[in-house]
Amino acid sequence: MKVVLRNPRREVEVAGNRRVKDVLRELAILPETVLVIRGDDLVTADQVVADTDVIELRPVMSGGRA
Amino acid sequence: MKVVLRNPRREVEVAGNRRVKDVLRELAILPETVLVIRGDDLVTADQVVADTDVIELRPVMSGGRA
Amino acid sequence: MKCRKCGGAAALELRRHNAAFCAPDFIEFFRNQVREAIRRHRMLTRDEPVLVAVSGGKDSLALWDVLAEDGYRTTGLYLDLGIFDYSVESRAKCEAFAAARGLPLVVRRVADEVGAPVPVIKQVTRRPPCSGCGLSKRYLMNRAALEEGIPVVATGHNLDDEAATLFGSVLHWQTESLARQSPALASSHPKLVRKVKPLYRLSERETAAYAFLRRIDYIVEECPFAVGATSIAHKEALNRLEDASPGAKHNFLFGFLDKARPAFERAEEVDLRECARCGQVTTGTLCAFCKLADQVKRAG
Amino acid sequence: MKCRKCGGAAALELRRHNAAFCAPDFIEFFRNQVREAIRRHRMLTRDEPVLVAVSGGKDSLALWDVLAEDGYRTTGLYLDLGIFDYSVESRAKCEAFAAARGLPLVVRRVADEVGAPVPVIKQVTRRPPCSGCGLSKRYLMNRAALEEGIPVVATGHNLDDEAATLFGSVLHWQTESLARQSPALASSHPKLVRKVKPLYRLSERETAAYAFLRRIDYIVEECPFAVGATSIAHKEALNRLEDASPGAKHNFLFGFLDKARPAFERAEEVDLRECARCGQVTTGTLCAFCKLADQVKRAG
Repeated sequence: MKVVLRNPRREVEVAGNRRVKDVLRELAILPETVLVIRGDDLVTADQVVADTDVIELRPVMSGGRA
Repeated sequence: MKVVLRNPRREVEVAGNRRVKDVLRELAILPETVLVIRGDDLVTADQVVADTDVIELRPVMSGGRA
Repeated sequence: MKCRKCGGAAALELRRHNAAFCAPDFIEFFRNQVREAIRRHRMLTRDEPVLVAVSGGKDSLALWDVLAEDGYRTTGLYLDLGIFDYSVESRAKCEAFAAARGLPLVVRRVADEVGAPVPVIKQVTRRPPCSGCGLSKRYLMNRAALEEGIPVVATGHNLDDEAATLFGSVLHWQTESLARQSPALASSHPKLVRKVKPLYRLSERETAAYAFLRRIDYIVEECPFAVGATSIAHKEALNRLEDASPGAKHNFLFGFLDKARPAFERAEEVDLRECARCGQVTTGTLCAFCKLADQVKRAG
Repeated sequence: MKCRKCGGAAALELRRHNAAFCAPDFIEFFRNQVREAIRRHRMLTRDEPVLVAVSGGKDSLALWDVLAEDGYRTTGLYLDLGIFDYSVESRAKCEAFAAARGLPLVVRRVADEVGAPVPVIKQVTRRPPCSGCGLSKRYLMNRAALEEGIPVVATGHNLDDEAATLFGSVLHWQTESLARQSPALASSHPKLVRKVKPLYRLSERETAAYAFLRRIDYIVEECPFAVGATSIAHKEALNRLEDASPGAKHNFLFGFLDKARPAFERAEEVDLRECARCGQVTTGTLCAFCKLADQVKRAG
C-alpha cells in the first residue's frame, strides 16, 4: 500500500492488510503526532488498511513559538 | 572491533579505526549515558579506537526511586 | 472502535479521554471544549467584537470557524510576516476562508510596520527567528485591536503549544513567564487588550482533526524557520511522555494552572508606562518593538 | 582532548562544564564538587558521625569513598531488600568495600523489619515495587541512625536522580514533593535525623567515572524491579534534552532550587506526632511503615 508523508511531501510503500497502528509502528511514528487520512475520512489506529489503499499521515505539529 | 554492552551483558562487532563518537552514533547511544572503557582506562568521544580494540560501553543510569 | 456518543464507527480515538468519536460527534465534542474554555475563564461575550489572529494554519482557522459558528462577532487579523512562499500561501488560505464565509479580515504587513520582513529581522538581530517574529506579532496584534476598537484578541494556541511553552519555562524556571502563562490574560492597562486562548483544552491532533473534518483548507506546511526550534524539541519530548502515559500533557498543563501558577503570581504589579516613541505599553522608556525597528533601520 | 587542569590527555569530557579532565584531576574535581555541596548546605561536620546509606551501586560507594577519604566519621548502612541474586551481590560489594578500608558497616534486613522481603511486599501491596521499597528504606534509614546515635544520613542521590524526581513532581505538579525536594533536609523532630545528598551536583556519569577511576568494585547490574520504572523514562527524556543542550539537567535542578522552590515551601508546618505502634514520626496515628507491615502480616 502507498503511504503519503508530509513536510516534505513524499511517498513510501509498505505492506497492507494490517492495522493502522502496525503501519505507524513500522514507520516509527507516534499515533499522537499524525492524522491518518484515507480519502475524505479519518481512520482510527485499530482499523485494517487494504493493500490497495492509499493513506496520508499528516503531521499535526505546529512549530515555532507564537 | 568488539564492543561489550551491559544489562544484559552482550557483545557486538562494529567497524573500528574511527572515533568513539561515531561508534556511539552507529549504536544509537547518547554519550551522556555511558562510560567508554578500554582496559583500565576511560576513553573520550574524540579518540580513535583501533579495529583490534575491545571497548566496554557501561551504562551509568541507576534506576528505580531510592 | 465505536463512537462514545452514538455507537457508530469512530473516526478519531482520543486516548487521554479514553474515548473515540464519529465525525459529527467529534465536532460537537470539540466545540463543547471551546465553550467550556470560554465559560470557565470568561473569555468572550457575544456583545463585544473579538479579533481572531489567524496564520492560515489549522489551529487559528479552526478557532475562527468555531467562534463564527457559535455567533461571536469575529474579525480576522492576518499578519504577513514576509516569509517567502510560506507567507504568500498562508495569506491566501486566510483570505479564501474569510471570503467564503463573508467574514471581515484585517491584514497587516510586518515589513510595513517594522521596516523589514521576518527573514531580514532574523539576519539583523542575529537572534532565533521566532524571537523577533513573536515580539512583532504580539505587538501588532495588540495595536491592531486597539486601532480597530476591539477589546480582545483570540489566538489559536492549543494544549500542545501551552504545554510546550510551560515545559520550556520550567526547564529554566523562568518565574516571570510562569506567572504570566494563562489561557486568559486580563487587560492591565487601557492600551493593552485582553488576550484569550480558547483552544487551550484541545490537543493539536484534535485541532487538526477538526479542521480536516470541517473541510477547512489550511496550510499543512510548516514555517521554514520553525525547523529546529526549541519548542518543537519540547513538543517531541512531551509526545513521548504522552505516548507512554496518555493524559500526561493535559495533567502537566492543568496541574500547573490549578496548583502551581498561584505560587508564581507576583504580589507586585510591574510598573507599566507608555513608549516614548509609539505610545504603546512598555516597562521601559522605549518599547521592545521600537528598539527592534531601530535596529532594522540602522542595518538598512 | 586535553585536561583542563594539566593539559595532559583527558579521560573524561564534561560537556556541561565545557571541560575535560585527566583521571587524577577529575577525581579532584569530583571531590571539590562534594566539598562545595557540603559547605553550601552545611551538610556535615567532622565532629559528628554520619551514616552513609550504601546499596552496592556506584553512587553510594563513591560517596562513602569521598567522605571517608575526606576525614568524615562514616558508618555504612546496607539495607538488605531480599531481591534475589541482586541483593546477595550488592551486599557482598558493600561488605568487601567496608572490609578493605576498615570501615564499620551496619546491615539490616527488610524481611526482619517488615516481615517479608521486597518481592513479597510487591505482591502483597500490588503497588509498583519501588513504592513499598522506598517507603521501607526511608523508614529504616532513619530508625537505624537513631538507634546508632548518628544524627545524619547521607544518601548517594546524584544530579540525574534529583532532576528525574523533580521532573516527575513537575509533570504532576505535586506541590508537597516540590516543597520537600532539597539537597539537605534539616531535622524537624527529635526522632527525625538530618538527610543530606552530597552528590547532588554530580551527574550519574560523573559518579560512575569516579567509581571506575577509584577502582571501586560496584554492582553494574540494575535492580530487576527497576526495569520500566517511571523514573527511568524521565531520566531518558532528560538525557535527550541534555544531549541537545548540555547543562539542561543542571539548569533544571539548580534553577528550581534557586528560584522556584521557595514559592512552594509551605508557610505552615505539618503536624508531626509519634506512631502509636513503633514510636517513629508520622502525620497520622499509625505510620505508613507499620501499616505496610500489617498488610504483609495479614497476607502471610
